[in-house]
Amino acid sequence: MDIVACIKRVPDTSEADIIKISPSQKDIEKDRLVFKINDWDEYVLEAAVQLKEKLGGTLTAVTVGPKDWDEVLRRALAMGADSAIRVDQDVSAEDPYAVAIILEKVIRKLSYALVLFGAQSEDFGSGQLGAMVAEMLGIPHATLVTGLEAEEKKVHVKRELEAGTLQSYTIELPALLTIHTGINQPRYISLGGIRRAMQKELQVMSLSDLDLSLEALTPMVRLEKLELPPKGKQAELITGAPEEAAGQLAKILKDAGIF
Amino acid sequence: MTLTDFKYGDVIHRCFRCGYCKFPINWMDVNNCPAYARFRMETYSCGGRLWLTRAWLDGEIEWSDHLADILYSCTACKNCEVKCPLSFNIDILNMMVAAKGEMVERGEIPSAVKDFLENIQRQGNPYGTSRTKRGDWMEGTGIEEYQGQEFLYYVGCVGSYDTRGQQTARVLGKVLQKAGVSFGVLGNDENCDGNEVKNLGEETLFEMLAEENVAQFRGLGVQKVVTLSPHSYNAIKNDYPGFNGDFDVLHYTQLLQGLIRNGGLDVSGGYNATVTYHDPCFLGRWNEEYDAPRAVLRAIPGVRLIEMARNRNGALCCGGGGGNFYIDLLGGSEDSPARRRVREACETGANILAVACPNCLTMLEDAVKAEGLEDKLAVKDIAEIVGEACGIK
Amino acid sequence: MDSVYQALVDIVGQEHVSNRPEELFIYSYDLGTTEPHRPDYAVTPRTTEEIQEIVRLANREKVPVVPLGGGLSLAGLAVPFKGGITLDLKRMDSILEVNEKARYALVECGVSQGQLTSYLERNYPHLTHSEPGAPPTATIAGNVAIHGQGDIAQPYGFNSDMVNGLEIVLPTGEVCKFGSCSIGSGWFTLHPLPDVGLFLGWSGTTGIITKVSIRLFPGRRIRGVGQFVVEDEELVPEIMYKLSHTQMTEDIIAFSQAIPPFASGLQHFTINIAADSEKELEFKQEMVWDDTLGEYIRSGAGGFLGFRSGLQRPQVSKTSDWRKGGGFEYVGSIMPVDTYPECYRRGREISERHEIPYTVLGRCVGTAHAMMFSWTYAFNRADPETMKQAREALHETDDLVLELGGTIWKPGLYGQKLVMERLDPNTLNLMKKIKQMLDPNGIMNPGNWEVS
Amino acid sequence: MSSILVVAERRDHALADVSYQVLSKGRQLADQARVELLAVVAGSDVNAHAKELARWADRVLTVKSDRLEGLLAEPYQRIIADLIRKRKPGIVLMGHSSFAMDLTPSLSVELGIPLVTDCVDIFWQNGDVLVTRSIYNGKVNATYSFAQSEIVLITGRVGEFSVEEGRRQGQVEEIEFAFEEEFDYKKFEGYLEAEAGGVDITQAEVLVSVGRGIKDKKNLEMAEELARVLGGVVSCSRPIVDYGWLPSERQVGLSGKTVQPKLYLGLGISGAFQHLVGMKGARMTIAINKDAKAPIFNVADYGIVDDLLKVVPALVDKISELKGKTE
Repeated sequence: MDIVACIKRVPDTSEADIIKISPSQKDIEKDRLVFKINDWDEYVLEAAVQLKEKLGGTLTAVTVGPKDWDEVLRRALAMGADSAIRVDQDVSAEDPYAVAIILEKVIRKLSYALVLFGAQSEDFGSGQLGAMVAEMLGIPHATLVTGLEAEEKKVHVKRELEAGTLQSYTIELPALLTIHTGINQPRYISLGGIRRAMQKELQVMSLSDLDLSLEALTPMVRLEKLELPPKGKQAELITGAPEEAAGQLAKILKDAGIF
Repeated sequence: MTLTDFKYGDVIHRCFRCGYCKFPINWMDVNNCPAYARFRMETYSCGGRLWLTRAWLDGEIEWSDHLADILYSCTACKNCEVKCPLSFNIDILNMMVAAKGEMVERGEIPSAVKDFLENIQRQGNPYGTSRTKRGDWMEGTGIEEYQGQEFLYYVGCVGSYDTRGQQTARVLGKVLQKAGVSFGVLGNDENCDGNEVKNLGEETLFEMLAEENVAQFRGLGVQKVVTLSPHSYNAIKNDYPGFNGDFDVLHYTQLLQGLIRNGGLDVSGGYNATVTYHDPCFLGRWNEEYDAPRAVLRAIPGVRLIEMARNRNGALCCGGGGGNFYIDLLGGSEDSPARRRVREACETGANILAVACPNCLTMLEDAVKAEGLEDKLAVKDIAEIVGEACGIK
Repeated sequence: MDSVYQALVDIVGQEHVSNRPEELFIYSYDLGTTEPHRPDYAVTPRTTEEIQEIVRLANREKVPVVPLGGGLSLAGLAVPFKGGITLDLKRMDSILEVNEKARYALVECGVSQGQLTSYLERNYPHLTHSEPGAPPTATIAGNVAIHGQGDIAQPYGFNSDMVNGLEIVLPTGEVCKFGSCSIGSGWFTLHPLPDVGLFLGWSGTTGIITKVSIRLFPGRRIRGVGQFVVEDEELVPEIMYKLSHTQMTEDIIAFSQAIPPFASGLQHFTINIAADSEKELEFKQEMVWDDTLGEYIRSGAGGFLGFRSGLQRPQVSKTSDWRKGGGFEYVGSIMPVDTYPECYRRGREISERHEIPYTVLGRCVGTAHAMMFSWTYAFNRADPETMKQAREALHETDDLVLELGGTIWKPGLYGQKLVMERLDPNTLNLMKKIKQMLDPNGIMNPGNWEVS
Repeated sequence: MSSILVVAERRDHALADVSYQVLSKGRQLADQARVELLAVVAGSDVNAHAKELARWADRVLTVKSDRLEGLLAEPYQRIIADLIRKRKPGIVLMGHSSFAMDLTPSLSVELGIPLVTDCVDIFWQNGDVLVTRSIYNGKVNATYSFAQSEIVLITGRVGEFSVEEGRRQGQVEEIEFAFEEEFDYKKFEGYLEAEAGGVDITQAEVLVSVGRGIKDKKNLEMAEELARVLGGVVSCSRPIVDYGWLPSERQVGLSGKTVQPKLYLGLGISGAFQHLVGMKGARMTIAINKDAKAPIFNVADYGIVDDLLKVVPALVDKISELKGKTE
C-alpha cells in the first residue's frame, strides 16, 4: 500500500517561560528555542511504517518549509520512509488553507492509497490541514484517528469523540486520515539511523515546480497580533523542602476535611 | 542483528552463571549487583542478562518491554567485571552496551530511556529543560565564564539542573574561588558529557557529543579540566582521547586533595562528624580512584572516617548508573540499591554519608528519606563538607 | 487471567512472581548439559509461610513445585521437567543465629556458602563451616540436601552429617522441625530424636528445607596449602590413607588433569593444614611432610611442589572455559579410596574418547572412609556437538561408578535410574511408600527419584 | 451581513453542551450587529431540539433526514454547504468538537471561505469580526481578522463561552433536502465506549491525577499509595493513557471524563486546556509540578513547585501521621 505522510517541524514549547513575543507582535522569538518533529507526526510515521512493514508498498514523507525542516524528513527516512519531499517555502505564518493548496499539488504527483496527517500541530493546533487536503483531493477522510486496521482496498478506523467515546468507520481507499496520539508507541530514532538517512535522497521542490505562485497562497485569514494570555488566578505556592511543603499541604488537606 | 553479527558473538556464551558477579570482594552479601539486589530474579543477575541477550540475538526469545527493562536495569557499576573469574570479564559491560545499542537501533527501548535520549538530542540534558537554563545554577556566585583560565570547571547535567546538584556545583565553585584556583565554566554553552548516553547504547549520539565537546574545549584552548561528576570525569578521561581530546582532567576530589596537601586550601574550620564514604562507581571501579576522596575527608579536622563493610572496589552502587538516576528502573522498593546502601551506611554508626558524585547524592538522599533515616543520617557531597570546613556558608 | 498466577501474586506479591518468557527461559536451564524445560511460573518467596501457601496451592491445582537454591548441582536437579512452579529460594537469606559455644549456625535456606564464610570471618574468626568446592553462590541448604562435602571433610565428613536440625515444608504444606529444635530446645543436635533421613539426598522430592542448623568447627588462625605430586596413581590410595591417619589435615584432595599439558598424567595432592600457632603448624607440617610424605620424596616417587599460606579456594568455574567457554558438568561419586587408580585411568579413557581434556579429582571424606571422586567434562555452550559429547561421557561415567562398586553422588535423571535399578527391592519399596505418604499428588520436583 | 448561522450538534439524541455555548455567543454577536441569528439542526427527530434552539435563535432551520446517523461528516457537509450558499450568513459558528473537526475544514474548502478553529474569543471591531485563538499549546494568544470575505467559518472552544438564558421563541422552518449520492465509500460501524474496568473516576470524591511528570509507569504505585491514604482513586491526563500506563476510563479531559471531585490533586500535570476543561468542576485543586510556569498553577488553589517523586512519598507519610493522630 502506497502511503504519503505529511509532517512538520515545531518549536519545543513545553516550558512556558521560554516563550517571548517578538516586538512585531506577529511572531515569537525563536532564537532561544529548539525545534523538533510535531508530536502527532511521530505517531503518523509510526503508523505509516507499521502499515508498510505489514502490507509493503512505498512510504513518502512530505513537508513544507525552509531548509531546517529537512531534519523531520531525515527522521522519517530513518524510520523507513522510501523517499522524502520538502517544498521549499516558509509557510509557518500562513493559514492552513495556503499549506493545503501546496500539499494537494505535491500529493497529486505521487502514487498513494492512504494519506496520513497529524491530527493537529503543537504550535498552531488548528487541526484543519488534513481534512482540507482530503477535500481538495476529493477523497474521503477521517480525523482524530486512534485505531487503524488496513486491508488492500479499505481501512477500518476508530476516531475519537468527546468523553471517551469512539466511533468506527470503514473507509474505501484512497483515503486521508489524521492520526491522534496514543494510536501506537512511536519507536526511538537513533542518531545513527538519522545519520544513515543522510545518504538517502531528499527531493526539494519550489512553488514553480508545482505551478504555484505566491498569489495563489494569499491567506484568507490575517494575523493581527500575538500576546501572552491573561494570567488566571495564581495558586498559593507552598515552599520549602519536600517534606516541609508536604507537611503544610497535609495540614491544609486535613483542615479542608479531606481526611 | 543476529548472534553472528553481534560483536561479542564468540564470547557471550562463555558466562557459566557461577554467580561470583553477585558478590562484593568480601562475599558478605550476594546483593552487590544493583539490579539483582533489587529484583532477586536470576534474569536480573549479570549472568541472567548475558544469557538473555544471547537467547534474544539467537531468536530463542523475542524482544519485549520486560527484556528491555532487564537490560537497562544494568547500572554499569562494573562489579561483575571486578568479580568474574573468567578472562572474558573485560567485555561484560561492552556486551551489555552492545545489546542496548541493538535495541536503540531498532528503536525498541523503555519509554524513560527514549525520553532521556530525545531530551539530550534536543536540549543537551536528560531532563529536557531548555539549554538556555543550563547556566542558571551559577547565578550570584560570581563564577566566571571560561576564557583561558587554568581549569575548565565542567559541571555536567545533574550539577547544572538538579536542585541538589546545583547546590553542590555552587559550593564547589566557591571552594575553588576560595582556594584561588583559576577556573571558568561554560554556562549555557556546556553540553552533556555523554557518559550515560554511551552506557545506554546510543553510540552515535555519544560520538556526536564527544566530538562537539572536544571541538569546543579545544576551540577555547582548554588544557585542564576539573569535573564535579565522576561520570563526566570518566568520559573526558577515557573516551575523549579517542576523539583527539587529550585533556588533563581531574575529578574535583583529586584537585582538592592536592590543594589541601600543599596548603592551598584552609580547612581548619573543621567538620565535626562521623563520616562514612560511598565510592561512586565511575570514580572507584571505573577509574580506581579510592584514596583522593578519603584523603580529603581525613584532612578535615573533626572528621572521623569509618568504612562500610562494602567499600572501594566492593562498594554497592547507588543504583543511579547507566542513566538510572533518571530512568530509575531500580527504584520504588526497600530492595532498591540506594535504600540498601543507606541502611548499610546507618549500620556503621556514621551520621554523615559522604559522596563524591551528584548522581549518588540525589539517589542516596532520596533513599534516606524513603527509609525515614533523616534524623540519623545526612547525605553530603564532599564538596559541601570541604565548603563548611573552609567557612563557606 | 491465569488463576494460578494471580494466586501466586496474592501470596508473594507481583514483583516476586513471573510467568514472562524471560524468567521462564532463565529458570528452564541448568548450568550443565541437561536439556532445558520451562517452568510455568518463577517465584521468589521470602518466608516459610509463603512457601506453605504456595505448596498448598500447588496441591490444589496439581502443579509441580521445584525448589531451587544456588542452582549449581550441574546435574539438572532443579530443572522443571514437568513445568510448574520454580521456587527460587535465594531471597530467604538471613543468618538467623550463630551459637558460638555450641558451635552451630542456623540459617535460612537461601543463605549462600560465601555469605556464611564471610560472616564468620568477620564476626567469629575462630569458627568455620565446611565450604564445598562450588562457587560461593551455592547455598548451605542445597548442599546438605544433596549430601555435599566441603573443605574440612577430612576430619569431619559429609556436610549432611553436620546437620543439627532442619525446618521442612512438607509437600502437603505442613511445617516440620527435626532435631532438638523440634522440642523447643536450641538447634544444637539432630540426635537422639527419630531420624530425618527422609529429606537429605532426596533432591527436593520429599519437602522443602526452609531452615537448617549446621555444625561449625574450629577456624584456626593460620591455614596453609601444601602441594605434593606423584607420577604413579597406584600410590594415591595409600598416601591418602596415611595422610588421614595423621589427623593433622583439614582437607586432602588428589587430582589429575590434562591442562596444563606438562602436568598431564601426574597425580597432584592438595593438602590443607591449619593451626593456631607457628609451633602447631610446624609440628603438623613435620607429621605430614617428613613423617608421612618424606619416604616418597626420598625415594623419588613423589615431589614437594610448595606451600602457600592462607586458604586458596578453587575457582572451579574456570573449568567451564576449557573448551572455548560456557560450561562443564561432572559426575560425582562416593568411592572406596582404593579405587582411585582405576577411577583415574578409566575416566581418562572416557575423556579422551570424547575429545575432552580430562580432569579427575578425589577428595578424602572422613578418615579415608571414602572419597568423593569426580570426573569433569567441559563443553562449549555455543557448540551442541561438544555438549552431546559431554552428555555421553557423563552417562558412561555414571555406568562406570556403579561398575567400580561406588555410588553416584547427586545423580541426574540417568544416574538415578541406574541406582534405582540396582536398589534392593525392599528398600525401593520403602522409598515408594515414603514418597507416596509425603507427596500424595506427586508435585515435588517430579522427574527426580520417581520410585513409583 | 444579513445573519449569523449556528450549526447545532446532536449527541445521543440531545444537543451538545458546546452547541448551547456557541449559540449564546452567536446570540450576543447577532444582537451587537443587529442581525438575525439562524440555527440549523439536522437529523431524524429534530422537532424537540428545534424548539430548544428557538429560545436563542430568531429562526431555526430543521433538516429531517435518517441518513445522518453516526455523525458522518459528508452528508452534513452537503446540507450545510447548500444552506450557506442559499442564506449567505456572514458568520457560520460551530463548537470545536470532534465532529466539527471532521466537518468544517472540508466545508471551508468546498465553499472557498476562511475557517478559524477552536477560538477562545469572537468579537466585533469596527464592523469586522475578529477571533482569538490559543496557540503554542496555551502559551500564546493570537488574534486574527478575515481579509475581505463575505462568509467566515468559526469554531468556538468547548467550555469557553458561558450559556446565557434563552428567552426567545424564534420560528422553526423545515427545509427539504435531497441527497444526490450514496455515501458508500464511508460506512459507519458504530460507537464504542471506553471499556469499563470497574473504577469510575466521575464518582470519586478525591482524585489523585497523574501526568507526564510521573515519568515512569512504576511511579504510579506512588500515586496509588497517595490515593489510598486520601481515600480516593487515581486518574490521569492523556499522555498516561497514550503510553498505555492507565486505561482510558481513567482519563480526565476533553477526550476523557469530566469530573467534579471534592479534591483534585494533580501530579506532574502541566495543565493543557484539553485536560483542564475536564476538571474545572473540582472544588479544591492542588498541583505538584516542577515547572513553576505550568498552566495548572493558574487554576489550582495550592501548588508545590518541586519534583513530585520527592514530594509525594513525604506527603503520604505526613498524611498517615496526621491520620494516626486522629484515630
